[in-house]
Amino acid sequence: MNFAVTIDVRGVEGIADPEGRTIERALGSLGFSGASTVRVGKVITFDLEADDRSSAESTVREMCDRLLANPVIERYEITVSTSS
Amino acid sequence: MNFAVTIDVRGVEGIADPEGRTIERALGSLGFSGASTVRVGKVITFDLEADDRSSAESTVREMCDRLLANPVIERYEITVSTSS
Amino acid sequence: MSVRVGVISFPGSNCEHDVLEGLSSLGADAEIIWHADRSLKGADAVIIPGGFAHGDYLRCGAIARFSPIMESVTQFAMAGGPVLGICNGFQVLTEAGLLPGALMRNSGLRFLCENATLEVVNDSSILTSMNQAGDQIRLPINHGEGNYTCDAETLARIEDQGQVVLRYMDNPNGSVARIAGVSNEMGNVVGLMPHPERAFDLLFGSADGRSLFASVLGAAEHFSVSKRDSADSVGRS
Amino acid sequence: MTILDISTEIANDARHVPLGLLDDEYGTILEMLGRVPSDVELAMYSVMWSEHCSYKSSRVHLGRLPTKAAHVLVGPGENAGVIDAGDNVAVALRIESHNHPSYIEPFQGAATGVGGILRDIFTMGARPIALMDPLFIGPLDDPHSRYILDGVVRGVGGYGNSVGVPTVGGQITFDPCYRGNPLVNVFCLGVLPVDRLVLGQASGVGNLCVLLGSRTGRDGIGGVSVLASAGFNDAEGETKRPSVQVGDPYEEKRLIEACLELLDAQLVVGIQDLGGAGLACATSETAARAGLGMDVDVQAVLRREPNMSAVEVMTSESQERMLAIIEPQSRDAVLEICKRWEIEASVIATVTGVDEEGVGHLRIVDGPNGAVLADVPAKSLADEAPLYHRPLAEPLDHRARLADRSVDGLTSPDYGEDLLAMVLDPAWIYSQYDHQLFVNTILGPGEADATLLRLAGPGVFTNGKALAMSADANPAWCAIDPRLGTAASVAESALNVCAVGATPKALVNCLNFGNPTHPEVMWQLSESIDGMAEACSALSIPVVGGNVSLYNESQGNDIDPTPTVAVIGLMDSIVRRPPARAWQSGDAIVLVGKRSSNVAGSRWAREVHGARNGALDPLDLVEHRQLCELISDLVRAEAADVVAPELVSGVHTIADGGIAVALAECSIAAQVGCVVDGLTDHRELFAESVSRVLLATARPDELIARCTQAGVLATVIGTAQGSRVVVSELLDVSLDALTSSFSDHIGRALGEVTSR
Ligand SMILES: Nc1ncnc2c1ncn2[C@@H]1O[C@H](COP(=O)(O)OP(=O)(O)O)[C@@H](O)[C@H]1O
Ligand SMILES: [Mg+2]
Repeated sequence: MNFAVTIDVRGVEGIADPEGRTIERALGSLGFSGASTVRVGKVITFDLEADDRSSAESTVREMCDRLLANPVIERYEITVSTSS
Repeated sequence: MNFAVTIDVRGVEGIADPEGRTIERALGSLGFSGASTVRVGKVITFDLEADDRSSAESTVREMCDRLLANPVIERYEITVSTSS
Repeated sequence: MSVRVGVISFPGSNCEHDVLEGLSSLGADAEIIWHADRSLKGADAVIIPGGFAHGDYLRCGAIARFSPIMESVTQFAMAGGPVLGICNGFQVLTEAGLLPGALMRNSGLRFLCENATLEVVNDSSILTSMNQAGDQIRLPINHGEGNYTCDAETLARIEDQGQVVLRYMDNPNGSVARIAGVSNEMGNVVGLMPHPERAFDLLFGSADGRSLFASVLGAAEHFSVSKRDSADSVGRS
Repeated sequence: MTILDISTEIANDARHVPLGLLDDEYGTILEMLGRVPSDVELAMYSVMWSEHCSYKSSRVHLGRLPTKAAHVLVGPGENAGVIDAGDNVAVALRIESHNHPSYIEPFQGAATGVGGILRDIFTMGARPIALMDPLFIGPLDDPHSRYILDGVVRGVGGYGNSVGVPTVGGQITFDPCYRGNPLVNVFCLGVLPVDRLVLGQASGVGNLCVLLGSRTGRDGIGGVSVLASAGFNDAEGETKRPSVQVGDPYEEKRLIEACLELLDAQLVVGIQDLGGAGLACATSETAARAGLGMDVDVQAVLRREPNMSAVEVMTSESQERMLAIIEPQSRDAVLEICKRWEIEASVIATVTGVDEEGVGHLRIVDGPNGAVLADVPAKSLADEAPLYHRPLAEPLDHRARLADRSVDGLTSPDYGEDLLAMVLDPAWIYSQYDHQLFVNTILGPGEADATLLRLAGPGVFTNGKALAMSADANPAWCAIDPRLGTAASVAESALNVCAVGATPKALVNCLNFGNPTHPEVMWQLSESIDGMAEACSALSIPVVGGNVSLYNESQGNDIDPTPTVAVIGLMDSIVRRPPARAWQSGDAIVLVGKRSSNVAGSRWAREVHGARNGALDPLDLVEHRQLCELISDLVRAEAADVVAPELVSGVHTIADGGIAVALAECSIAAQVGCVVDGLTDHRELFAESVSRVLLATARPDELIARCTQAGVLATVIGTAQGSRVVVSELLDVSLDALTSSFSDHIGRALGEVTSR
């Protein structure tokens, strides 16, 4: 079966996010008020061939742990859906 | 009202994504088979104070058009939800 | 009379002193202009130097293009004033819509600081008027996001109209059509990824940048004369 | 005063032990204060008395290093050493390690290492103009070591490039001993007009202390000691866990500009960077240096996160922060400059006087009229950490290993193959670093034995002076003989600086060693310092600063002793690029210096044969100095005089890899091969005895006469020519094969999988 995988990778809670802060300042000086706690993360998408959803999910989790996310400073969230 | 905003920024179709290609290769050599069309994007999240959802959405759209995405190389998708 | 050149500095810029030194060595009267100012102080040419304006956060040049000074730079460009963007300055100019295309991450995904050999494609731009088309020159490159890109239609158009100014001989960053520098339609705005100011003296490896800056100064002189003439004619009428 | 039962208090070890304080150390604190310390006090002692901040194991040895010379303006003890370069220009320099953070998170560890060393330089009033990054990593065939190298190089570049300070050199060593404990050392050099020099002193009672830069978060709390989860109850554990420090080069760039502007406007009395131990360190050190006290209001510290405790605020290691001491009337002007650079700033402390016993107190208060959370003598934190005379012991097998001459009998079936495996182009590393900013780089990384810069920076000019720098360490030599190995590393570094025509002026060191509770490690450290002292004295190079990194071990194995040294030198006038690592076809290749056939400690013995025994060649420092002066004179003449015909057309010092690698590197750089027939055997090809240089010349007779006149041995050993590197009877490889092995060495390995 073919699955569509989306992985959201974000900084762990409490870690500094200088890029987010800079964007927040820039939005402010462009006259957009009201935006706070801007944070920037990464999103990785791909198609995955797997036997079933649970094996797809466990494969993706392993990919994240070994390569796609850095547990020391990042956490990730996985979405696996059957491709249309 | 306070809204939680998520903006997914991805490369426009047809533009090379060398990072995605590199990840695809690395997954392959780590022994993960079956992943294809890997693409890497950016996700920007923040809290937004706005009168209502539709004004929140239009503000965010304007932020994207003016600053957060570059239409020459990127397209974006917005999710606005009421904060819990 | 020496021409005046404004060198724009954003928070995070870092090549402004190098550009200033190069210009001064050619006898220009050059001055650094802070991004939060609005006046170009009578400059006859504007250079946006390299560096990491606003930390290169979000996208290179994306935040800088909203600085107050950029309104004046845009007006100056519209009026035909010579504007040169080097490296980060090139990125700012594309983000500001003064030049076509965009600069993406190097195809090798690594920052690259090395010498590049370039071919002069168009020798009538404000940057290359003292060179001949086909000349090969050596300039340092120093960037992580110098991979020039644009859609097929734009590429055909800029090739057609002679807006490609410089090409890499070998393509270190994966740029479309090996493009290292482009100009706008009018030819008075030019952006390039390599650093001419780092090639001013053989002591540092190459002196090929001198003629490029000299060409910009020539354009500035020309612009300053035409400015004065039109001011005069306005005054007389 | 309450009666304090010290032994009962110590026995109740729930407080000091999790903070990494020993029972005796806690006892000293109790005695000193005559009472039980508060949480904030105890936390501050634990970080300030850590090995990292107090040098408690190494300080008794460091005093043996020579530190004085007429041109030394500031020696060890301040944030950076400073020397007078003439023309009213001074040079500030320092080197530091960021080893453990780089193992935990290579990118951020290396990035924040760069950020930290930059602050040490601009806190002296100097504009940083150059970085170097000596790296020591596990072997490239190990996926985790590849991951670390990749992350560290991206981290150094990511920070250095963006902050706008070029990384102009470094060094790379691969060895299995660094597999579980890589070393990331970072050197920085800055230039300043002599009268901008400032010190980290909080002088002037009533003066204000302004904290500038990033907000304070829970970054790297207790990073310098071992603050465990104690003090955090379980419910809070998740959110309060100290996090990895994240560097923000953009903040640092604005901080540099703002601080230099404050100094130029003479608005600052003293200034100090925040590094290890954060505010606890910056406040106590500046107060102690001035012999005064300080009242710090923790509430006034701007925070990134809510609900931070006073302990967290005082010990946080959030990056990109500086503490400026100013006169009260300068306050508005200071804040105005900060605003222009978009730097957040707040007044957090006031300088106070001394008590009736002449003691300045560091007091931490919770709000303007709030509770006093700490009140201790500032000097007790900054200067009165315990000093340890830790036991030393020469390893039992050391003498036997020196006496083992089995390396003399080693041979290989194909010396050409050995050479192909040994050549390695660090361009993969330095091409990811801006190494040209400020247009100062005359000889950059990979071009010569040392980096040669024009001595200038934005707003700082000299009369055509140039500055040379070289960072060197040879752990293989030091593993065999820490004393001689260290002396030889200093000698190599000095010779490198001379090989671009400069005269050595100062040295800074970064002493990376294993666990100091191992007597062998303390012996290595002590021997190494003696070797450094001998070489520096003999070569008249003052040590102006240093850093000690201990506990570099993994799974109980200490790293090889790795004393990194960086020597800088000056050249008075430069007109053209001096000859470097190259030659022209037809040139004679001259070996200058004593000949050697000793492969003990060589890369060849170690990498090809796994042999780690034998004794190094003795080092005659008087002869070495003669050689240094001769080479410097010869090269300087080439750089100074545009019209004179070239006598020397190529220079390369002989170090790791021996003559073999030196010949290969010159051939590759020139793309002209060589034919060498003046060597006795393969041992002479790979020996690494340090006092030797290869010169290329079109006029060998004249050159040899010059050497002989100077009392230095010189022999023609071959000719530059053709497209192969040929050493009679020993090897014959094509230049193409050599070039591709050289260029692809790291890149090919890094193309493979890296893995955490
Ligand atoms: N980690 C590094 N970062 C930057 N430059 C480096 C690094 N490692 C080596 N280099 C540069 O590469 C060149 C060769 O290094 P090395 O082989 O140690 O030289 P040598 O053996 O001649 O002392 C030097 O110019 C050095 O500065
Ligand atoms: Mg070396």
